[in-house]
Amino acid sequence: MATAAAITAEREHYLNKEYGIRSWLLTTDHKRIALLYLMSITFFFFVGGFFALLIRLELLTPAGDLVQADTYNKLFTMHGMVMVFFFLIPSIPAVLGNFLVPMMIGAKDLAFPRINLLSWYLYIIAGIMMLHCIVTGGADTGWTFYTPFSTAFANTKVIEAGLSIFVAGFSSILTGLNFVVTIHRMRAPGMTWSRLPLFIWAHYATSIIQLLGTPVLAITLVLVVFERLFGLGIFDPTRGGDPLLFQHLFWFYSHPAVYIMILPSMGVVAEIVPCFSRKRIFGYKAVALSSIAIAVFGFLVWAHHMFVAGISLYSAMIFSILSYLVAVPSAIKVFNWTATMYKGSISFSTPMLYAFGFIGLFTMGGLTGLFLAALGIDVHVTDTYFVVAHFHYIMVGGAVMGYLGGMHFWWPKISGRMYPEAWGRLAALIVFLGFNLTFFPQFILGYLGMPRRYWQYPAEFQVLNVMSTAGSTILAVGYVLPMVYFLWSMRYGKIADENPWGAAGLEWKTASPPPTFNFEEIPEVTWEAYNYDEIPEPVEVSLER
Amino acid sequence: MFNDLPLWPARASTGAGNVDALYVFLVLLASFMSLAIFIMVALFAIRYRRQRNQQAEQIEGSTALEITWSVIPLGIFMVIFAWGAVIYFQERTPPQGATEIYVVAKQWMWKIEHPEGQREINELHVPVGRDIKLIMTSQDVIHSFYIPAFRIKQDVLPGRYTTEWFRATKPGVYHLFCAEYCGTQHSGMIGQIVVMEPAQYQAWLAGGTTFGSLAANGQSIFQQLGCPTCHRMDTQGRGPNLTGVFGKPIQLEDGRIVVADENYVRESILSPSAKVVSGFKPIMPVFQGLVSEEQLNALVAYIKSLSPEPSGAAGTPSLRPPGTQTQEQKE
Amino acid sequence: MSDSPVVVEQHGPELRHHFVTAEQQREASSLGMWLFLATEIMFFGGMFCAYLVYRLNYFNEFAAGSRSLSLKWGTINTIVLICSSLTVALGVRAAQMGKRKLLVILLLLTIVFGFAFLGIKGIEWYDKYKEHHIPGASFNADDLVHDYPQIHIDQAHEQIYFSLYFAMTGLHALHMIIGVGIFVFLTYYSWKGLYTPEYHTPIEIGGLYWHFVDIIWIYLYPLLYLIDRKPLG
Amino acid sequence: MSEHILSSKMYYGIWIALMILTVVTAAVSTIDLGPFNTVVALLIASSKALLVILFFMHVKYTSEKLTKMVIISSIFWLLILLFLSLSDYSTRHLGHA
Repeated sequence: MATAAAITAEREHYLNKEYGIRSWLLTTDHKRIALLYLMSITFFFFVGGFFALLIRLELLTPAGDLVQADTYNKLFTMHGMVMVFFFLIPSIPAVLGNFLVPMMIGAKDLAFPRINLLSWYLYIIAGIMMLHCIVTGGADTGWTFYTPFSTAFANTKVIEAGLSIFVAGFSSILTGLNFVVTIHRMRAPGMTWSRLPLFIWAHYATSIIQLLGTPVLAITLVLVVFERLFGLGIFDPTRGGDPLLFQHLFWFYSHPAVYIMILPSMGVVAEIVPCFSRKRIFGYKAVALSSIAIAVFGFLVWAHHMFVAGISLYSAMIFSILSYLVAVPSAIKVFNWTATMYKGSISFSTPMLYAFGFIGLFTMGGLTGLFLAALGIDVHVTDTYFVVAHFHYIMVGGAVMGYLGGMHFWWPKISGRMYPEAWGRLAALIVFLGFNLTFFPQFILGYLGMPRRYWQYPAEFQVLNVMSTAGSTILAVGYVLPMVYFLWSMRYGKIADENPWGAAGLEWKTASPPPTFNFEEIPEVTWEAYNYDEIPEPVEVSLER
Repeated sequence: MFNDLPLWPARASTGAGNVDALYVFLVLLASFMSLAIFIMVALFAIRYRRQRNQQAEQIEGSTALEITWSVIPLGIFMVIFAWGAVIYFQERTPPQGATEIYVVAKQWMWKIEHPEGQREINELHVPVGRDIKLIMTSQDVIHSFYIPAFRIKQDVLPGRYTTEWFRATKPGVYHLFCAEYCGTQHSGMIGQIVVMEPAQYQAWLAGGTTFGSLAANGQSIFQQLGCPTCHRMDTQGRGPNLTGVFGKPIQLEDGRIVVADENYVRESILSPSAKVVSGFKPIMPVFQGLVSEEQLNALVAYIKSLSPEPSGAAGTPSLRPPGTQTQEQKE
Repeated sequence: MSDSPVVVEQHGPELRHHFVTAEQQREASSLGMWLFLATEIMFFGGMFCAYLVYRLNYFNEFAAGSRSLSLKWGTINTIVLICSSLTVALGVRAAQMGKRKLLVILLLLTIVFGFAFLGIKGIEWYDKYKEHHIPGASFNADDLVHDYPQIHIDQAHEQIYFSLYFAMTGLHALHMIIGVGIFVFLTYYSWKGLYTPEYHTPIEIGGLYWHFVDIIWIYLYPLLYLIDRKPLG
Repeated sequence: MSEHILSSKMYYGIWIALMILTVVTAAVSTIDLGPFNTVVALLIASSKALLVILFFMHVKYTSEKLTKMVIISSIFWLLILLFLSLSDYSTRHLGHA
């Protein structure tokens, strides 16, 4: 970082304004906090990824021969907890959102910079608790903490894991709160709601979910911890409690949490597609409102995770029909992104490749969601690898693709340097292929009946499992590559100018990297969003390394 | 080739075909939709690529299109919903007169008890062509009784009964999986469903060691626990006469009316004060912790057998004398 | 109030660098607090959901548990909290009018009410402790079975009532403690004269928080104490 | 700006109303109204909450629509949680479990 800054030393920006550990750990600059988040979530991504690889290696053979059953159970538990709460939920909001939300609306910072820093510290405290939990034995409840297993039977570090996620939840709540206030109160003159970038709309919707969903998870985990400590009986059937109540409360948050992960990615794609098609987005209003619709409808569908759990038949029908409601705004988005490309001028830069990947994989993830919302089919495929494949298509195929696309798109703004384009395209391709090889076979495995969370399995499932494991190693390469060349580019990358993509949006109207307060002076917005007819096309990015 | 890589498991119950039909429909629909999207994306990407000096043409959007691609999918979704709901309704509605087999799950095994008294562990023998209703509960955590070949799955909960049913159509040996994560040996909590021709099944029934029929066991437990002292066969007892009660609506003391199903009987044994029958005092002792799940199942089966309803006996229709019960307990 | 540049300049230290006007800053803080209160509603909401489900299923036990609480202390505590809300509201008014001494007195009164509430809550909890009504190994509701022979009580279900009672009042008390802490700070800075008619946002949003905690209690009171107080027939 | 200084009389008035409602709700709970005991208790609690929100928290006097929206949507979300959970609990006894 320091060297990159040294070369562009003539101009002061957020990276070279101050030096030293203190200037980072006590910063209230949203851009620096975004980078703190970037480093921490990258760390947790590789921790979770390491667990994932061990899981896949164990499943290479039908017998449980690599690790013990208990170890395996801890592996998938910690994989889930780390990836969901320490990577996916903070990923785009806390890194790209933190960096970009104020810039995109023409503000100097988020509304509450110190709370922003506090939420990073909460994240770090939670992360340290989680790491401590992992190294001292870990938990084996699955990330879902189902009672009464988690409260009365598991003899692992459930309390510590629960409290860690409780604290991480507050970090997430504070981030969401900061975004909502910022978007409402800090917009530059002329930045009306209908001129907001769709990335902002997506983050607004995400923040609503964080604000209204996360507290329910928090209190539920508190009750689990208390139940474990004092034997309250609230979720304990031997004392008249109902374990399904836990599931209701848990999924009330954890289903919308999926939208916390995917909505920001949709926002990223809605920025990338118009830019590399040189077109205003098709159906701006529909895309913006569909984000809000997803946030609202997302809260009405949680019990579709519980169709075989013992809920009433009638309730299941209600939740099934509501689940289809949430599919509509998702479909609207896909159609609009596709329509945006119509009669555009399309280039195949790395971010656009990720956007293609996102559209494809999200479409498949979404469509397989229709299977799971159909009651009759859900009974057969729920708790099998079909579900595993489905949510990885959404969370990895969707959310992570969007995250990587966004990282490439805004990397020049963040670092002031270009990443190597050829490597970028190669990595995108590897990720796409590796992902499909890893997870597509799991759909078939699931319909064949292989239950999830199985440490050993009948031999007939081996062929598909071997394919999946093979794919996961390719995927791992695809994920390591960007980290390597991003680091490389900080020193050797070509210097990026203010707007290398010829993109619309206020963040491209300030220097790369931006000054500490983002703009030399607060801009006044007089144009509509995605005014690509008014922005000259950039020179096509060459494939030089 | 496709024998090595099948796309679905064996189809061995009456319900499996229905699920597969909807599945195939959805696979076709999903493939069509994904292909449509992929082809559009690819087509636009190639046709309008920048190397061709393509100039972008600004298009605002179209309300008509937005409405079209919201309403049409919604219509299709409603069809899928209805189709899935019908299957689900059938899956969750056991036919009258199904043979009732009790399942008790514990970490990490399945204990199964036939009405005739046969007991099995991690194995379930059933004949072809008979409706089987599983009445399931768990001793510890949540498990899930999953038979892929029948396309059915139901979580098995501690503290209450859940049920599922099937009618096997093809003899063979099929997987039984626990599908809800339940601890260390979750993946070891598997077993076999052995579907037999009726004749073989009879032979199997005759061959095993039996412990007396479930209902008979229940009766002796009923005696041992001293229940008949209050639950007398006439109307003079301090507790309601249990003859013919099962499956009937019952008026409670607080005015509510509940159906005396398996879960009601279970609750009334374990926590008698929860739903007291109108006209009786809450004097029955609590049996929570005093009877095992197996004993509880036997008791439920016994109380069921006191109702002339054909639900207990396997598929034999009986002529029930009308209007002979439900009066006693209302006094 | 006006948001003229004069105000901005006069109160430079309070205006954080990234806001353009003092009004923008004030509205941001206020919206932030309201959003936080929205999350708090959902935080308590999870427990209200559990409460609702079990109250519908185990009404008898809830009724008996509710009777075993002290109506006297519960009502007094409600009144104490309402009084504290009044002092907070008047405190905000004093701040708006720039009456520093009055503000400090009202804030101190609020703190006193807060401690009074917590003290009474402590007495009630101690009574419950003596009655073995605290969920856990020593839980015992034989006395309720004995006291209310008309009500059919299952001890296990009774414990669920008390679990929820302690969880809800405990969480509420935790909010009270945090509230008292905030008000100690506010009192200190008010005494220092930090707050003026132009800048008293902390008093306002601290007040919002206090009123919210009051509202939670306004619901907890009937839900926990008044479930079934009618004469037993 | 929504700074609207209310007269202290107004605050005392609200305070008296809250006190009266508290006493009323405690008194009413000892009278047997059947199922209406709960309804009355909740109605009184809600009117008290409304008084506090509107007057003590100044919502009645704020020109800011957003505050009202935040309050309404958080209550709406709470109702989603309660009602959809109840859609399960209130229909379980209907069989088909």
